[in-house]
Amino acid sequence: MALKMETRNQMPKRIVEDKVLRFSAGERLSHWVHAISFFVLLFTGLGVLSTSFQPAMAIFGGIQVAQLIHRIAAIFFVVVVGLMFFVGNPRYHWRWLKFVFSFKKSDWQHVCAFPKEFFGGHGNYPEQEKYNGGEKINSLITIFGTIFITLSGVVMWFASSFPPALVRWAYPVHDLSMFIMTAAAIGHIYLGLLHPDSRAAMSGMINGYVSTKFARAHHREWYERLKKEQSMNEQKNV
Amino acid sequence: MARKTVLIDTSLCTGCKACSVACKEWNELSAEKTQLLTSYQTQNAFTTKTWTYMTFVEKYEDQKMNWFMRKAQCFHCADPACMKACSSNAITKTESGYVVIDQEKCIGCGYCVENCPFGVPKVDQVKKKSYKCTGCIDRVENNLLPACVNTCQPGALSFGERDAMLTQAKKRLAEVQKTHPKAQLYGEKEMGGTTYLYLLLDSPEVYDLPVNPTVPLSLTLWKDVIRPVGTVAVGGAAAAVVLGVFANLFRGNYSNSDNKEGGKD
Amino acid sequence: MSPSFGRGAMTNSWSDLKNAEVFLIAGSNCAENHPIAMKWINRAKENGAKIIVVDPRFTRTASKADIFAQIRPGTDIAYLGAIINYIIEQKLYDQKYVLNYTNALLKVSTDYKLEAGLFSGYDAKTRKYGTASWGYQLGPDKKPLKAESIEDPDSVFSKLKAHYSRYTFDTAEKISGIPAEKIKEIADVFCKGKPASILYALGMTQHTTGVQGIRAYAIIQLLLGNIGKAGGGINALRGEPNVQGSTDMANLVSNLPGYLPHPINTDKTLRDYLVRNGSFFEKHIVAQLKAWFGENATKDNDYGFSYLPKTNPAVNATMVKLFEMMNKEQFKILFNVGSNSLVSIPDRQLVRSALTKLDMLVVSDLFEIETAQFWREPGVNPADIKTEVIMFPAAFVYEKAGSMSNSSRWIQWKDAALEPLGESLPDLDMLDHLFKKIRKLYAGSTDVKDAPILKARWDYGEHTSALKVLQELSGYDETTGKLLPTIGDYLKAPIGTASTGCWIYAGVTGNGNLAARRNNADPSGLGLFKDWSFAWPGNVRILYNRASCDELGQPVDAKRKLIWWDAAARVWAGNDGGDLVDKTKGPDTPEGKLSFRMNPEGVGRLFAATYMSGLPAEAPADGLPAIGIRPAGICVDGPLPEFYEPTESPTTNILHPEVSISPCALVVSTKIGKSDQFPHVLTTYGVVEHFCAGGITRNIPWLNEIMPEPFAEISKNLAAKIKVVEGDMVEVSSARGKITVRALVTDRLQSYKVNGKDTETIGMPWSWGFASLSPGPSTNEITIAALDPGAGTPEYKVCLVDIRRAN
Amino acid sequence: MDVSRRGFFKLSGLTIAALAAGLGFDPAVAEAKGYALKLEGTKKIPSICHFCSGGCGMLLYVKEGKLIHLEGDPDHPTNEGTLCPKAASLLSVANSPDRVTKPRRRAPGADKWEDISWEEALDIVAKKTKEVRDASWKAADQIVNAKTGLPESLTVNRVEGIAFLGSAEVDNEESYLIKKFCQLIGTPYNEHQARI
Repeated sequence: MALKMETRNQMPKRIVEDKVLRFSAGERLSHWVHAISFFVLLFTGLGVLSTSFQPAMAIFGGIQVAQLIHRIAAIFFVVVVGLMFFVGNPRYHWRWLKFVFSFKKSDWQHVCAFPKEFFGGHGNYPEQEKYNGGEKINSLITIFGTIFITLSGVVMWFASSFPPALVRWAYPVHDLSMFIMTAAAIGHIYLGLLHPDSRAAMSGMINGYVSTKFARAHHREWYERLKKEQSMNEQKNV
Repeated sequence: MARKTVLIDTSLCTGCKACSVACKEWNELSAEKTQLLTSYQTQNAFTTKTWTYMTFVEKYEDQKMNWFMRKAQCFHCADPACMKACSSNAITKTESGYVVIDQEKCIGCGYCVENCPFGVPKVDQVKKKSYKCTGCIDRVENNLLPACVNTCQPGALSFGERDAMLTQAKKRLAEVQKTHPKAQLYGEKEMGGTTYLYLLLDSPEVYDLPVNPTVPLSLTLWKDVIRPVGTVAVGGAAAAVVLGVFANLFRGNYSNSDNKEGGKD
Repeated sequence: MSPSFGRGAMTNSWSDLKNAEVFLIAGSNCAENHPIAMKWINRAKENGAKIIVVDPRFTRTASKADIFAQIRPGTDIAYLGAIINYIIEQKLYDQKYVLNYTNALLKVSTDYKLEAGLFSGYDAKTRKYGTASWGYQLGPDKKPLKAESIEDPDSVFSKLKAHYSRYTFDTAEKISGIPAEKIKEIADVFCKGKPASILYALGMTQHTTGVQGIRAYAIIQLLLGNIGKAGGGINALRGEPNVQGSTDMANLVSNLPGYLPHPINTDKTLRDYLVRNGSFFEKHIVAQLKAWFGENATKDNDYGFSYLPKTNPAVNATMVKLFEMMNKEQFKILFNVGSNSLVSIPDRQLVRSALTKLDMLVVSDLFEIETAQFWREPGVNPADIKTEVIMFPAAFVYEKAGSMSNSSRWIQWKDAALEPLGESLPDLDMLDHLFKKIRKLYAGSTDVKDAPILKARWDYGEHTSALKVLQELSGYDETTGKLLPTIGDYLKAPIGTASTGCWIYAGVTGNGNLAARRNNADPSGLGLFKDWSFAWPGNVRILYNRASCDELGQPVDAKRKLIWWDAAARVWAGNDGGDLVDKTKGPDTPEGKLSFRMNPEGVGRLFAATYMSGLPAEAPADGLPAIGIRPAGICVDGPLPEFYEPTESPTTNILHPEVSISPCALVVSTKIGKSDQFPHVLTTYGVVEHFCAGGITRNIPWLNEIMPEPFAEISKNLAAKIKVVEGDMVEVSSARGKITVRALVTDRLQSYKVNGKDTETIGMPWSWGFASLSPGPSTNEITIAALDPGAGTPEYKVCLVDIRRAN
Repeated sequence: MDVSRRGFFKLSGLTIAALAAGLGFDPAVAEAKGYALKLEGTKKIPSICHFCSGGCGMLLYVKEGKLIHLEGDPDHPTNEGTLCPKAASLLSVANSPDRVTKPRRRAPGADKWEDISWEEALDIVAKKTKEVRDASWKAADQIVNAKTGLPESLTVNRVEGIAFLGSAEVDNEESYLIKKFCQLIGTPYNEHQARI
């Protein structure tokens, strides 16, 4: 389906002057809805994680309101992001999935170099496509984390409709997903906001474009491919 | 107050259900709409307003009829899964052996509901509070018998110090086994030894009770493994970030203006 | 029981049940209907007592039994007869007891016989017996002749033996459906345990042969020597909270308070009354007349005996018959205080129809019971019903002061704990106000018929005082106006100088309110509690306890000593009050020998003979009929219990097919079913969660929650036959009607064989009606109104029905 | 140590009494101060159960005229503090919204009740009683003497048109007054459910 849509739609121009379009509007919407609702979920969920957070629930108007918000946010967290795979211009989402699930040797090499990069060093790894190994890992965590946290959440929400044994297992699954996603989110934020080398990627999630400089430096394989595709298209149009 | 025990001697129970009425009366719980389910049973699950009810099992074997009656209520486990599952430290265990929900603290998350191996606590979805048998802790702590024990006419319920009750239970068991060889105690060891101890006339399955009730593995995994490990993982991530910021500062990466656009050609 | 022992009450007490070694619980489902009994039965059980339960169903009581036998409803006398036969054949009886404390040796009239199911003296036209031939052979002193030994063919014992020789275990099995070896097992276990207690309730009485069933119990217990002893006895578990008291107070057409016979139309004078009933009653009826008419009752006016209404003995006006009379428009007003006949009377169409024939129905109750709103029962058009209904709001038990007498004959006083709710008032106040209003309406009348109203003593204070009423029962010295201190003082007072509203309650408030005593000490450990409230008669806790001693007045059972003759002090001493005429008359005197002093013979009656004691050898010189002392209580349907089939029966009587059902049974229902159309046996009962007609309990949400609806219990065989699974609705029909209820399919009822034929019993509780918070169909829609000829108790326990799946 | 029921209660009675009098300070209660007993400040009044013929003792805890709680009387020798389900539910009768609390009348042919005053209700019943009594008075039974075979008139002074169903659920004093009332107005037709 995704491929069909892609052929039907006109490809926008990806490289414009010194900028490269990395994320479509739909992708950015998904990301931010997911991100914001994740944090809303996280904070509203803290009340049941530990009593030490319970006083803080006053921010939301008490723990019962927090739990209500938690459920409303959960709908956004799942439904809005899920919908983006089907409405508007969904091909980017499907392409993203395709990328994420095609984990190659070069991705491994990036992952191996990642710790060094993380702490400001420079690792040795081959050129990367649109998503590097680390980003793919982050995406995988997000995808599977979302699936597990959602499924377990549904079971917990409608506990009385499920066998108790299943509900019992939903609690640790929900918690485990939350811990992993939270840890990943912390790293993700660091890389997006605080990491001197990679924070330039942030603009891609804001207006969609990253500098060609960044694209060349971090995702050269992707950049080169785009350049090639674009010039072929231009020739065709001419 | 030393560990207390309520002995439920089902060989003496007549299934009159006075215990459930006395419970409702003392705890001011309203009646619910019911219908006959099977035998003389009208309730088969705990609710926020039904903390104890009577179960009836009919067993006809070798031309001999057995009609087993059992009062169901919270067992008040020595090793209570609900307490372990509770998100709000609302469930505590008293020295006397009672597992009690503090309604002030309870937020109705329902974790206790699903983790109890006996399906005891229930959450009121409007009040957002979890309810179950309190063991009449208010009465017991004020030197009164629990309402159910107090009212029991056939003498199937008795209350006392744990040792004394165990001795009594074993004495009765020896007697009862003469006519019911499968009779056994339930709650002596189960869940660390429950405050409500049964003398059953047959095996627990016949009464629809779990044979080896345990704290669910999922709960142990959750509370004893995932929680600490997860907390450490999140903490670790945060620490790594702090470390990363410092490392980059130390390396002077932030002052390198080249990096502003993320390139390093 | 009264024809056997002289009194009709539970012989022992609740707390005494713990003393028993074995129980026969048959005709009582005490775990349901008398839950407190289980406390004491279980206590005995924990001490090793054996429990035998015989019931048409495996009940909650049966679940605690060591031996359970499923019986076809209404066939008790068959298996009990077999047990009597076994006791006699195997010589399991207590020889000394039988000789000393029963009428075993007395010679029965040679006219007495039983032929083809009929005793001598039967009049087929009136369906009644003439009882003359059931008497003793009397000596010249008008006293019964005593045989040398029980082998004498004329002796009661020989008659008993001959009578029950027909009742073999096999015959009993064919009739009752209980396997012969099971009956033998019951007999063996029951006879072995000493003391042995029998518990019965409505399961025994609610038959056309109810009184005779209890007689069979009495015979067994007298043979085994279990009467008068701690842990023994026949414990009639009375139904309602104050049924003992309301019977003591004679809310019955046949009596006046204190079991005085009601005057009948041939009692023109007090003397006629005494000729008929014996001089024993003289003191008591005069005391009652003094209580009712005070100074207007004098020797000169026969103590106001003419003020009392006289009944027509040809008219049977017992409860169900009363509704039959009402339906024939005899009554214009019915007062209905604290009962719910529209639910509780069998074949309730009769009640429904009868109530419409009234001008006025006056109801006093807590809730709007079915009877109070019969005019708007579903399916009834109120406009068609011209009966005016007045309903008074009654106060509840703890909203009023007063006393109630429990089954142990304990008269227990309670103060009012709460104000009556809203405008409700105790029935006592209602009656007081009403009587005063009526008296005002008759003020100034000189009509002879109005004299009883105007001459009555009626003063219970401005605010009706229950204590003042109890004091009237307790009795006054009419010469001083002071309360009589004790029953002894009453008995000593010359006739006409003392008053008491109910002589068996004499002295209850004489020395303070004894009914309010709360000393629960029990030094003997036998559960007697002598200083808790007050038990009639004379605070005796275990009736006929003289029989617990041997001829020398010493306790037979060293572990359970009730009373004994203290030879040194020359007085009967003991843990219990002695059930004796005079505590100073030792075992060597005639009075000191009497174990059953309320019987004219002074002993227990195996054979319920016709007899009046104390008749003079010579007729009185003045030509008037002689006055005896005390007549024997008789059973109108025979001196020995004989098995008869229930009115609606799935089979015929194999003992005497030509007289299959009781020849004296009073059949009120007009529609009688046959077994080809209605093949199954229905038995009805109560459940622990509800009380009687449910007027109160169906308005208590907590009870509706634990027993929300009526049901029909059927065996798995029957369920399979009519293709019903548990929870389905079934329609149960009889010749009189049909109702639809939920089916409970259970192993607690099993199919059984009767005279070789497969038979099914269906069980249904009866406590529901169309009103209340938990309405449901009334089982009495389908039951039969057929009455015991003596007691007037309907045969709720057996009728024939059909059952099918409801659509 | 197993505390026997009665001992247990005596102990507790003392404790409560001590507390109520402000004399004692029970360490058990102090430890459990979260578990205040709702019976504080109530008056304890013994009574008798109104269901079967057991005659079990009940204790009523009354506060400001309202029944707060009810349980078995531990001092009562028959039930020693225990109660069956029916007795244990009796709190709800005292406070039931379904009780009839005013006299009411249903006129002939009417399809509903109307509330009336006690005075009115008593007047209606008294007048009707007199009317029926006067109309259905039977001075004598006419019978045939069984011995002589001759007709005979026997004075009976009986009211034929009034029947009174008493109850085994009212107090002795009430049962007695019912009987006395019936006999004085002249009706022997007084029965009750002991018969059935």
